[in-house]
Amino acid sequence: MIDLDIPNEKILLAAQQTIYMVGIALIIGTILGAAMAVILVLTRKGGIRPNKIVYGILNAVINVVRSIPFIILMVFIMPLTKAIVGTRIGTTAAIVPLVVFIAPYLARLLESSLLEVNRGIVEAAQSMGATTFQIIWHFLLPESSGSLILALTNGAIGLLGATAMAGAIGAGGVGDLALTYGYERMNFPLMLFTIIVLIVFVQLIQVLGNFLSRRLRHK
Amino acid sequence: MIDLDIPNEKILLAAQQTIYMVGIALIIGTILGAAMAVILVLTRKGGIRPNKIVYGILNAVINVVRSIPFIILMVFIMPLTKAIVGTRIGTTAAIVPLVVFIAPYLARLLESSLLEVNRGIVEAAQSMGATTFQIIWHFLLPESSGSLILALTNGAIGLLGATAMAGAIGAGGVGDLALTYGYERMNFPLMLFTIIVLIVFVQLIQVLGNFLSRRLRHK
Amino acid sequence: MIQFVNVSKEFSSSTENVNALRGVNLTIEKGDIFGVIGFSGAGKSTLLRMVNALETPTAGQVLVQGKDLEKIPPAELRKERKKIAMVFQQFNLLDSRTVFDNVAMPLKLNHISKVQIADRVEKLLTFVELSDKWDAYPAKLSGGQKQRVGIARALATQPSILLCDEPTSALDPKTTDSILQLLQKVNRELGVTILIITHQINVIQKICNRVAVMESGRVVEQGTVLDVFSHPKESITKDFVSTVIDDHIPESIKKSIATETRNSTIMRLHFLGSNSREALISAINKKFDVETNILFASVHELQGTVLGTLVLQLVGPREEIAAAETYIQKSDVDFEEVAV
Amino acid sequence: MIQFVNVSKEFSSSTENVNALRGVNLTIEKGDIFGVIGFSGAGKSTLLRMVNALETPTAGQVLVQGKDLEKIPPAELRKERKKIAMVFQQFNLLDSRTVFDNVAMPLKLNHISKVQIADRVEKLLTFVELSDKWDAYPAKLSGGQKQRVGIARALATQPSILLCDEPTSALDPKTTDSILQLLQKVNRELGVTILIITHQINVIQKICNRVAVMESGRVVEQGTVLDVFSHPKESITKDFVSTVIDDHIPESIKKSIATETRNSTIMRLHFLGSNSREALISAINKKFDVETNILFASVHELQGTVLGTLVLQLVGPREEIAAAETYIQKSDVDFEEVAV
Amino acid sequence: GCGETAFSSSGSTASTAQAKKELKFSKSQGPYSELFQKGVQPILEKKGYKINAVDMSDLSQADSALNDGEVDFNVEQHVAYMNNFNKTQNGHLAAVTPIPTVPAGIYSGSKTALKQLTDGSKIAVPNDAANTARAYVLLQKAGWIKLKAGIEPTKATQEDIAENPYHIQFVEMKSLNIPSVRSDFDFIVITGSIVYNAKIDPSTALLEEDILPDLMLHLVVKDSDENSQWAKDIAAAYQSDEFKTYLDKNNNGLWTVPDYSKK
Ligand SMILES: Nc1ncnc2c1ncn2[C@@H]1O[C@H](COP(=O)(O)OP(=O)(O)OP(=O)(O)O)[C@@H](O)[C@H]1O
Ligand SMILES: Nc1ncnc2c1ncn2[C@@H]1O[C@H](COP(=O)(O)OP(=O)(O)OP(=O)(O)O)[C@@H](O)[C@H]1O
Ligand SMILES: [Mg+2]
Ligand SMILES: [Mg+2]
Repeated sequence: MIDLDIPNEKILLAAQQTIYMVGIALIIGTILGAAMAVILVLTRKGGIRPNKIVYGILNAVINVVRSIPFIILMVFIMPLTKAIVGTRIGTTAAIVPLVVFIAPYLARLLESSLLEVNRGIVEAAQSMGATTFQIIWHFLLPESSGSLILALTNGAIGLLGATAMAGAIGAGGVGDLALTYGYERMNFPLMLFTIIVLIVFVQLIQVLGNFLSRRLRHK
Repeated sequence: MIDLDIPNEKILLAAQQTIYMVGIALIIGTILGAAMAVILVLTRKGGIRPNKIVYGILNAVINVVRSIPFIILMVFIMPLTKAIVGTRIGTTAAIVPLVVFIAPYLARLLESSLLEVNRGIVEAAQSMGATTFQIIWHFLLPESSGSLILALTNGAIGLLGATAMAGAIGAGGVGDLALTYGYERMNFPLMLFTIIVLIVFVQLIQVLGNFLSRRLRHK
Repeated sequence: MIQFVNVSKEFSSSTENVNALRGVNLTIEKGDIFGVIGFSGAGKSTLLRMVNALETPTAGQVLVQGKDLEKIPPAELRKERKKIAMVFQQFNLLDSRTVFDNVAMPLKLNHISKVQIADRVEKLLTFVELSDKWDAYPAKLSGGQKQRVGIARALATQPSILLCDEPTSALDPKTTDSILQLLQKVNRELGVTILIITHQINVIQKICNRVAVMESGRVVEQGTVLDVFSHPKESITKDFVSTVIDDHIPESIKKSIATETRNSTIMRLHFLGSNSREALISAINKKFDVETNILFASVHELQGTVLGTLVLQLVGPREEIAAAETYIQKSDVDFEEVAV
Repeated sequence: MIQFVNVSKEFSSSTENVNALRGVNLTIEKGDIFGVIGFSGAGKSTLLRMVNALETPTAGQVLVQGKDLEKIPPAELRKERKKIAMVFQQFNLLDSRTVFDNVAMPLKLNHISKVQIADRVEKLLTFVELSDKWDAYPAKLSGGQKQRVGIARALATQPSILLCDEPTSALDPKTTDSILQLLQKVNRELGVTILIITHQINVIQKICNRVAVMESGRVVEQGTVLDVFSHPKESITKDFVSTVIDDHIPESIKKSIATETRNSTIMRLHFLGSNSREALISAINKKFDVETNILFASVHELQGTVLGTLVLQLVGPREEIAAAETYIQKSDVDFEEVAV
Repeated sequence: GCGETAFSSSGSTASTAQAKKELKFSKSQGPYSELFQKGVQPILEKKGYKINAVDMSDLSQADSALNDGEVDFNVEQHVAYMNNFNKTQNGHLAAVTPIPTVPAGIYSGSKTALKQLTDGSKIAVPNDAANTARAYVLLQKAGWIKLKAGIEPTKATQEDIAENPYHIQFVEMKSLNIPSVRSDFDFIVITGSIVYNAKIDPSTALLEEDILPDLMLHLVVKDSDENSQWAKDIAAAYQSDEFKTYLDKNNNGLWTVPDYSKK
């Protein structure tokens, strides 16, 4: 095998770190992102519970967060990170900015998916006396599930990309390995190898996403 | 006014550079991304022209490109950049990696939008003897236009984020200003100011996107 | 009881305004099977959708059991809506759920236990003859099968008001009949008030007790089915009634009448109720020297009352025909001479 | 000419297989208006969708003008499809296009000039009475309006074959009639072959010349409308025919018959063609000492031929009734005694 | 499973100053951390220290972490940078001792000698905060530009250029990327870590900077730790003969050594 100039355990650890960060941040980010998406869809003009103020604020907050380059975002929310995980460096600490980064992004993707649900479905739900929560849970989410899964797939891949930058706060991970030990040290074999690892990750995520979305799409 | 410690012309220039990069890369990226999305949708299992090989290759290529951190991507495709724009550095040169970055990303978003089009619409098109191109142009694209616009909005914002990193090859732009002159030099007033500029950009893009998508959505 | 008080609905867009309803006044009593007919675009669906507040009037009031659904708080609106089931014109099934789950949905929303849901859904699916399709997704169903799922779903919760927007448009006559019988059954046995939009007048004829006729957003005629069908006043109502209680003389008969050289008169008789049975034609034949040809005949039963139409040609000497006419006049049967 | 040769279609999924068509043989001649009826889920839509290869058979062949659309290259398939227009059961309109653009779409695909398109679309929209809705989007249309847009779109290109999947299910009878007249007109004047699925047997009655009856994926009966309607063989066909050519004695009449104490017989007479006009009842009344009560009557016109049904009650002495029966028998009218 | 042990919690060992033997430093890619790990760390380990490295690719983040006590020291910055950090972010960092530093240099792009400079030449300049000023000062040394009088040499920017007689075009970009696009420029200015990472022979430099004291890299700790035993031990390790020997063996023209090593 090619000598990558760095111990195998380091690569293994990086892979674990990446999976850990992407996994946790995706779960939390999905919950927050979905909540925001749902609120956007509910409160928008013509939505189920139109509310200009809530919509306007949330819309703006999402835009603000999405405007800030990730590296600066990491710095901005350091106090928050510290408050939540007790430290501002390391893999666990990276999850906070990753969540803050991915949640609004997912919110936009999920919002778009939810908007594709036929109005008739919502009317059916309303005619059954469904609560707003039930409309979301039993109608909007399942009906757009195929598209939601693709959005999450997209989010997971975007998250994987962001973890590379989380190396700035000592989070490690394969992307950081590619960037620092590969790219910065101009260690091309390592860079290639780590990118291949990333490709495998992306491919796995996408295949899984496509598969699930196809299964959930019954049109 | 607060002293930003950097001449106004520099900020203006950065804004111009950002608009230039995002604009051109978005246009080219949209064309390429849409083409890829259409090919994915056509050739997928159960699509209008199923073709495992084409689908498989394109799907993999998109995944590969999306796996590579943007900063590394910029370096990887430098030969391509040189071949296309004659130089590997500067604002115009940055457009090449930006396109390579955004096109597969948009491809995924647009693919997801196109998949939401009702099968009956495609059948109507087929029953009229529409060519594959006509099906795409007159049926798939218009029917998903609301969702497509949201995808492009998302893409444009993602692109804006990526331009920040394009400073690495001397492309300039507001994001780079925020990162290098604001963040790295710890010039907080400048950082804040540039971020506000970015927020304004994002807000404008989003408002425009929401408006257009709402207008195009006739469900 | 559902009351429409001066209800108007205007859909406005940047380019134009559509007056879907214009000052509708209508009362649907508890236990009614109330039919609404009218041309396409007359405002029927809009009217129906106001009963569960899917549409709100731009003027006037809709009162459901005395409540203005537009004015009550959301929680109460939901409670009221649970008592009002709806069969949608476009079905509005969940593509992501199986037939079973679609029908089970309203029960699930009511927190019924799984066992009870399974039991009830199974019964409903058996009834709409879809028990073999319980785990199919809507995309794999035929048009009529989808419609039947929609009907089963609406019946799942045993509502007190059932709104049906063309519930049998995609169904064959036999399935239509069985659905109508079911509707009649729930109406009789559970006292469910049913509001039904339909273009198939035989649907109205078979199960409705009252009917409203709509034209361009207005209710132009309403009353018991028997009244409206036997004595339609508005020309639109006559048009509608004539499509089912057809009293047009077939073309081919008209042609052969034209070849008749003897003296003759053509008249249209309307029988209502038991007098359809009276041996009027027998009597004419026996009493007068005329030959009676039945050019056209139809008998319909509306709400247990028979409504008959007969187009007769009387052939014979002028005086005899006149005498026969006088006889008919006395016999309490509506009649009119018709020109061919 | 459209030929189905031994066509079967099996939809298979992981959980189960649905045999939507089972060995269908059918020939639709050029110029036919061919009706297909059958219960919901019988396979009608599947059959229709094979004519323009939206569905392909799992066994057998579908030949359209001698060509197996499954076998020809894509370019040729498109050319053939342009000659075959379709009205979809679920309309399948483009939500993102106005009514005008929806109807214009097939013309646009054929590269017709804008001026001609505008002209033609305007005519079509006027015809389907939607000229005031030309710039509305489908979401703002009523069910029937959507269906009319679908019909206008199908007629836009003057196809040589027109496939209609329940084209009038959402329409009121009057609009239905005008659409049917248009279909008849394009059939007569332009020789368009029309294949029409419908549950409304009066649609078949009014415009079809031939009909096929489907049950569980099979064509169980086919022939001219007159044959099939006047002499239905299969029980399903009888069921269908009876829903339109109803010869059931209304319940209320049955009840009042039960109170008749005199000697009487009830018989059902079938008239076909001109003999419906014969003054049979007149003659009976005059020749025999019986009283004739018309319990039920209906007259239908099928393809220009009159089909009449009469349920008569003869009241009188046993011998007289017997004599009257013999007389009827001689008069070449089908009849049967019925028990009530 | 993964996570906690290897790369997060740090605080526990930090407080007890007298006994502190376990140290954590933020590491970045390049020669400085490597020099520390190869040349200095072994000396400290012999003294009973246990050194943990945390990869932190961003210096500003690394300083924040240091300032917060999440790590104990770093060896990645010059005093000018540190002072700026202290000033703008209320930092309490202190420079303990200078350490060997790699000088920035002008290297050839498409031109191979300084005298080939022509009007309108294109020169790559690092865009990172720590190094842009160095580059302009170096270009001034070459006599190609003149900076405004009285400008602080550690803070010079493009705007501080008073005279640019050759109308040189400066392209500020990520210094890491400069080597790979060398031929797009006439000349490039890169700092030592880039020279090191790109495996450029430092002897091919056309002109090297005179490292100002403020631009000499330093061992940096939190000011409260400045007088701690461990900080002194690290400084001592840098200044030890053992380290000098190591450096002499591995210098190959890269390092500019602080005065203490110049004996
Ligand atoms: N894509 C499909 N996958 C699986 N089963 C299908 C599919 N399409 C139709 N079917 C099944 O095939 C059978 C015939 O369907 P088809 O749509 O032809 O019926 P139909 O006669 O048109 O009924 P309707 O009058 O209700 O429209 C039905 O049982 C239906 O559930
Ligand atoms: N959301 C809407 N926006 C604008 N116009 C609408 C909207 N919904 C309905 N309309 C218009 O209001 C009128 C009445 O529509 P409605 O759906 O009530 O008719 P309908 O009587 O149910 O017709 P059909 O029998 O064809 O279903 C129509 O002209 C229709 O185009
Ligand atoms: Mg309607
Ligand atoms: Mg069908």
